Amino acid sequence: MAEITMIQAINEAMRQEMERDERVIVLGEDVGTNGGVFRATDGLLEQFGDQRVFDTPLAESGIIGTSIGLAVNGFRPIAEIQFLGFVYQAMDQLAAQAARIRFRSAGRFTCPIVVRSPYGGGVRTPELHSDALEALFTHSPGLKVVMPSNAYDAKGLLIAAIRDEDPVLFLEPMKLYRAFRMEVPEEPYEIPLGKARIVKEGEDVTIISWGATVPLVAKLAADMKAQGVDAEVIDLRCLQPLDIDTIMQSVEKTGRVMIVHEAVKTNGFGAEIAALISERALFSLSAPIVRVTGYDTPYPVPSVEDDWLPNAARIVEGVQTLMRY
Amino acid sequence: MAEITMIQAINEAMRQEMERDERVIVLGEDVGTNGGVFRATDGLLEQFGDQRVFDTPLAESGIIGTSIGLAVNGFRPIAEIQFLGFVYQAMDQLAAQAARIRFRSAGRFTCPIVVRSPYGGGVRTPELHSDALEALFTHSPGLKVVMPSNAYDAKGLLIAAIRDEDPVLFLEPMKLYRAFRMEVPEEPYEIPLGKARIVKEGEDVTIISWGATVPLVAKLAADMKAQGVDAEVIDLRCLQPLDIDTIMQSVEKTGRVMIVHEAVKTNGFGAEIAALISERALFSLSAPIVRVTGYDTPYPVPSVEDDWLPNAARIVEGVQTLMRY
Amino acid sequence: MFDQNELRFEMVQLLDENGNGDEQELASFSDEFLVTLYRWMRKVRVIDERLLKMQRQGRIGTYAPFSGQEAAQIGSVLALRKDDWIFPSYREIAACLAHGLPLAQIFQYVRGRVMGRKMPEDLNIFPTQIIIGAQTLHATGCAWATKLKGETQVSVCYFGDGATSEGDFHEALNFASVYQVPVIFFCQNNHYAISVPVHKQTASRTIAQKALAYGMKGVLVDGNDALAVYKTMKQAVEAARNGEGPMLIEALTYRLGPHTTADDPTKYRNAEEVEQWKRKKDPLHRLRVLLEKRGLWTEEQEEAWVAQVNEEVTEAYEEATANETGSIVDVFDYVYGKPSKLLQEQQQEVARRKQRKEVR
Amino acid sequence: MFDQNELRFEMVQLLDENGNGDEQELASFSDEFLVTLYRWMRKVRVIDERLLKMQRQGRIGTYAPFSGQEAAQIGSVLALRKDDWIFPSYREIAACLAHGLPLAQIFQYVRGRVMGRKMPEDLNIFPTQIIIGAQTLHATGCAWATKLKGETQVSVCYFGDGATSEGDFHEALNFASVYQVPVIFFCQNNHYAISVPVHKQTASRTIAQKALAYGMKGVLVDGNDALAVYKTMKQAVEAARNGEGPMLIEALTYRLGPHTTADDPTKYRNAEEVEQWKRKKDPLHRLRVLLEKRGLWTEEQEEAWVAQVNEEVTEAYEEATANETGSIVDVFDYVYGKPSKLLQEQQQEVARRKQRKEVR
Ligand SMILES: Cc1ncc(C[n+]2csc(CCOP(=O)(O)OP(=O)(O)O)c2C)c(N)n1
Ligand SMILES: Cc1ncc(C[n+]2csc(CCOP(=O)(O)OP(=O)(O)O)c2C)c(N)n1
Ligand SMILES: [Mg+2]
Ligand SMILES: [Mg+2]
Repeated sequence: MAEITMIQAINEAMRQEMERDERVIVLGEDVGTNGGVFRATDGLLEQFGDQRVFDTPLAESGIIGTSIGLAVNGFRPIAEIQFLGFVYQAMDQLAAQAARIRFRSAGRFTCPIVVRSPYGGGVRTPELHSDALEALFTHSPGLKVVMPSNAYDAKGLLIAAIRDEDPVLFLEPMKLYRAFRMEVPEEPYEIPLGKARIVKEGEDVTIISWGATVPLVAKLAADMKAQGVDAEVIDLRCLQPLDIDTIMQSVEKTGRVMIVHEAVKTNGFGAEIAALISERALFSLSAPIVRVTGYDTPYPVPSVEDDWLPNAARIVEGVQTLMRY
Repeated sequence: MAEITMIQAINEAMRQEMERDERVIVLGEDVGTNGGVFRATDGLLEQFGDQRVFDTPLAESGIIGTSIGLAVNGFRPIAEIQFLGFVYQAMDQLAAQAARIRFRSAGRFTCPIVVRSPYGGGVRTPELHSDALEALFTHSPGLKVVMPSNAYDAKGLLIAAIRDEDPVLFLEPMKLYRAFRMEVPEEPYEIPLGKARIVKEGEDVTIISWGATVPLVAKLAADMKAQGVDAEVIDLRCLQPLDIDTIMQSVEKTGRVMIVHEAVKTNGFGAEIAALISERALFSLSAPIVRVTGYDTPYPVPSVEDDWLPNAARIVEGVQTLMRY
Repeated sequence: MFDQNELRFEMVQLLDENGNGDEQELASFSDEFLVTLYRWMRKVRVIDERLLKMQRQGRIGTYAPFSGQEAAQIGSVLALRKDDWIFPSYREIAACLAHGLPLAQIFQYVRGRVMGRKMPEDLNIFPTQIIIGAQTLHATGCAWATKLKGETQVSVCYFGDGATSEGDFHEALNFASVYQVPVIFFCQNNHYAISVPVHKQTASRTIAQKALAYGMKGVLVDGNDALAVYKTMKQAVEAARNGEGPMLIEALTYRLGPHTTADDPTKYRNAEEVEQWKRKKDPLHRLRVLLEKRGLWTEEQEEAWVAQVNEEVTEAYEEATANETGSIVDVFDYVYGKPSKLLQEQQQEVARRKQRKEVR
Repeated sequence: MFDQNELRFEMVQLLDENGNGDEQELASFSDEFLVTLYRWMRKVRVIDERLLKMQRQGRIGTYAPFSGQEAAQIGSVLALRKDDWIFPSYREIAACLAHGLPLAQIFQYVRGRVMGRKMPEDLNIFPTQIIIGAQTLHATGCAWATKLKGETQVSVCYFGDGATSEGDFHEALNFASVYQVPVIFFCQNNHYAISVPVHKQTASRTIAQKALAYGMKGVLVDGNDALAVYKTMKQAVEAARNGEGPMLIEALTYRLGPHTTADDPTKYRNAEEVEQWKRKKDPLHRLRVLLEKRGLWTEEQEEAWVAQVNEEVTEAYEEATANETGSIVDVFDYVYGKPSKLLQEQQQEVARRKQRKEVR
């Protein structure tokens, strides 16, 4: 098995699905000749030609809106929003159109599109290039939301997303694109949407995270083990549909919960998880749920972003707080 | 004191602020000659003329985007988004532009605009006219979010919003526009943004709500009293800034919490409140928090909307569940 | 310098307000076609009037009448092939009917039923769009798909003058022209977007000239002249079908009724203006004059036809309301192909409530 | 029928690639003005090159160079009054400098400092816009305010060829023309939006003709001819100031460097094309030829000026980095006029961490 990066895994998933199914097409800003600003679509134009890979005009609503028409009329578009911060421009087409085509037509039409978009901090981007906006979409019924944290998952989840009959928002933590390599099977495989992954089993505390923050959490959990705290780490992988069973089993076991995400705290997806847990397992909780998240400010400038993002100090402190109960 | 409806109160607030401060202007679709599709801006064009009240082209991003320029250059625009479902079109200008002007410019520029918009169900509107989308904005730092539930509050909150230095989203439950009359002082007054209202004091259970659902909750709480359950009803009035103290005091007292809102459940603002409460008062809770909300589907067609919205049966049942603990 | 004062403005018209026109041009339309065209226009006018009445009686919900725009809608749809796609907004009930939508289905829609927006499987009609301008992009994408598949359907997107101000309109025309896809943007300029007159909507003298921004062709046509609309549309559709790319058509027309049944048009336009359009420029009138001149239509035929359509409406209404199905439980079936566990829980809760008769 | 094949295309040019032009036209520019213009262009070219170098040395963050576009930016800004507003995107550092922004402030920005986007209080420059096209609406609103107040500033909005595809561009031009506000939409068509060439961006032959969609005037100007840019801009600004409404100017130019320092332009354009623009069409070259012809500039002056600017850059960099302030604690001050209780709690938490030296 080859050791590849997450960006390679993403590229491979698209390539293989395009080979398998000629209805799969790719469109977005700079995805063709340039191969994407992160090279996610590198080589696709060469291999599949300009009737399957499209450099679009600079218009996000246009990209998603035309993808809807393409999907309803038989294609399976993979649309790229160059950075997630630009998705605001396409909110209607995503949350009010793509998400509702099946509903609006009472099942006559479906809208199998995948919207890929890099997101997340720590890479010194300009404004609005790092925002984690997943919670806008978990609040938008009709959309699925997938957020991989490593190469293996990225490939299997992206293939599942492409084969899914419903619109999927596929959010890629750009910090992890090339952060590490991993063994990834060469053949195509699917990871079902809605199954979380237990990164590390543990007894004392459950740490729930997804996407960009998972590697940090996993690393800290390993360190904590040495210090006598046995954390269970759950990588949600998919926020919608949500693997509620895996969450609840872990919470019942540990009674202590921390949620870590990059998005701003208020009304982040961490709020929903905390609410679900206290709805379903209030009396299993030994301690108040801790959320370690971005602060309630816009994503700040590069010189201070590392101090804004969930970091080791805050996560460790949060676990210590939980263990004090 | 005159007895007026909520829509009259809103109209009066705008009129009085326009009289007081000539920087206050009104713009939006059909707000001029037509006086607004709900008549919220009735008479303003006649009184203040076409250099203060503008029928704009049909473009929501345009309305909010030009309001930003108007605000930075000295005006205090009140922009109307005709129905909240159309705000998706203006998401970038609201959440990424208006919300961040102060932040981006490190305080050099401020953006004092009020975005008024009717929302909420039960009035048999076409698709996307009833959606309660407040949680998209409570997740957008830099915006304030105000949601009145009656004429008195609407007037005082709208005046405060217009005088505020930051962008305020002012969401008006259209079902309540003319639902009842109330004594409202003729002179202008402000209700500070960020102060909840205790609609009814009670000892047994705390019901937290805002906007469209408050009258129903208040009525049911009164009925329950007769049946021996003494509910405290909190009308948040303002979601951002949030009156966390009033919430926590009530929760500490009752130990039982229900949250009622029209928005879809997942990642609604109810999730944030539930998360905050379980963060801050876990061990004061005698029962799991109950959320009675819209279901996790797009807002449905008129023939079934009443069965989709939070209704009396669900609220009463929720309180019964809470009291069983 | 580009300046609209240097553009040439002309409007396609075959039949003037009094039913006159270039004889040779008119001769190209067969008797049969003219009668079909007129029957459709009269039919949908009757339907519109009935629906308005039913709304006042509380039998249907808020309704957006289209009277005055029959020539634009019927004239354009009759130029299509059965398998062409149309993308309607709320005001295109006439277009939908002419493209094959059963009247009973319309009643499901205007009565706010769960299946009301489900178009029949064999009909290429997109679900009615409420968000102004959003469908322009869907039509473009759909036409793009047709082109990529090497098929020959054309996509026709309906929208109003107000819609041209939305960003989506701009992005759609740009994409359509860059990719040269077979889509026709058919704008019914009925002079108002709710209360806002078109001269407050844009400073461009016509909507049609906006095509120039995209290197697209644009045509202005008398939207109350069904023959002009038909001919222009036919040409545009054939060009698109032949790979010549998209076109923007502006059909100049007028909405005779209110924006919707919730609207009071006296707030923003005066009676004379409406009378002018009703008396002088009615799209049915001029066609009927032509038919009568050709001896193709009489007052008796008119009465019989109106009676027949009225009957149809009554029957369709009865069919639609006889066994109305679709409950709150069903809406959960159409959110995803397979509902999540949490959504299933909600559906089960609702199903229990239905059994307990708490909900319908 | 509206068809772009019937439009007349012309481009304003005063000084050709070799520094020649209509003598009378050229005579209208004073020596002093020409020297100022050239000095600015040379100055910002040096600054751009230094910034690129500093980026490679890791002293500043990702950087979007503007070399090749000096005539468009400097030529247009010099036509403005000091109190006119400008709305820059990330590539308008030259325009900002010429409008009065201190170089030290630029360093704050490119080094990602908390105060980096704070424009000095006396300068009417909007904070740098990252979202493509969004500033077109702010400029329109700002100009609208000017008009309503009866003041005389003009708002100038900078954006690229790619930005013209965004919905906001469309809505902005439409509003501007409907309300006839004093805004100039200044498009630097540098032929690429990152990797996408302008012919894939739009099927319209020019950007300037897009003005016709709004009943606005549009002009195409040689964007590498500073004199043509200056003159065209001067006329547009004066017209706007006199209440004659908005204008769209397309300045045809070329970005000589990468899109940003993160971009590899060899992926999408060939070396010859770049060489053509660098060798033959450089905006500085032709102006220098004119200056030399008039005896206004020598190689010694050039060297002295470059040395002086280099010094300035070094000084500004040192000034900017000497006492860089702004910590994570400060960002909480700029979310609202008065932070909410919950936000204060967060700020206090961060302040404690700062005291503990966990954060900077
Ligand atoms: C995005 C959006 N904004 C506003 C509305 C509210 N609205 C419904 S119809 C309408 C006017 C549309 O005018 P036009 O495009 O001319 O079509 P017409 O109604 O005249 O057929 C408005 C503003 C909407 N439905 N969607
Ligand atoms: C809304 C939005 N979409 C995409 C981007 C990413 N992006 C940054 S610059 C750019 C190209 C802009 O091209 P153009 O408008 O021609 O300006 P230029 O860079 O050539 O000056 C793109 C796609 C963005 N910043 N904002
Ligand atoms: Mg109209
Ligand atoms: Mg460019």
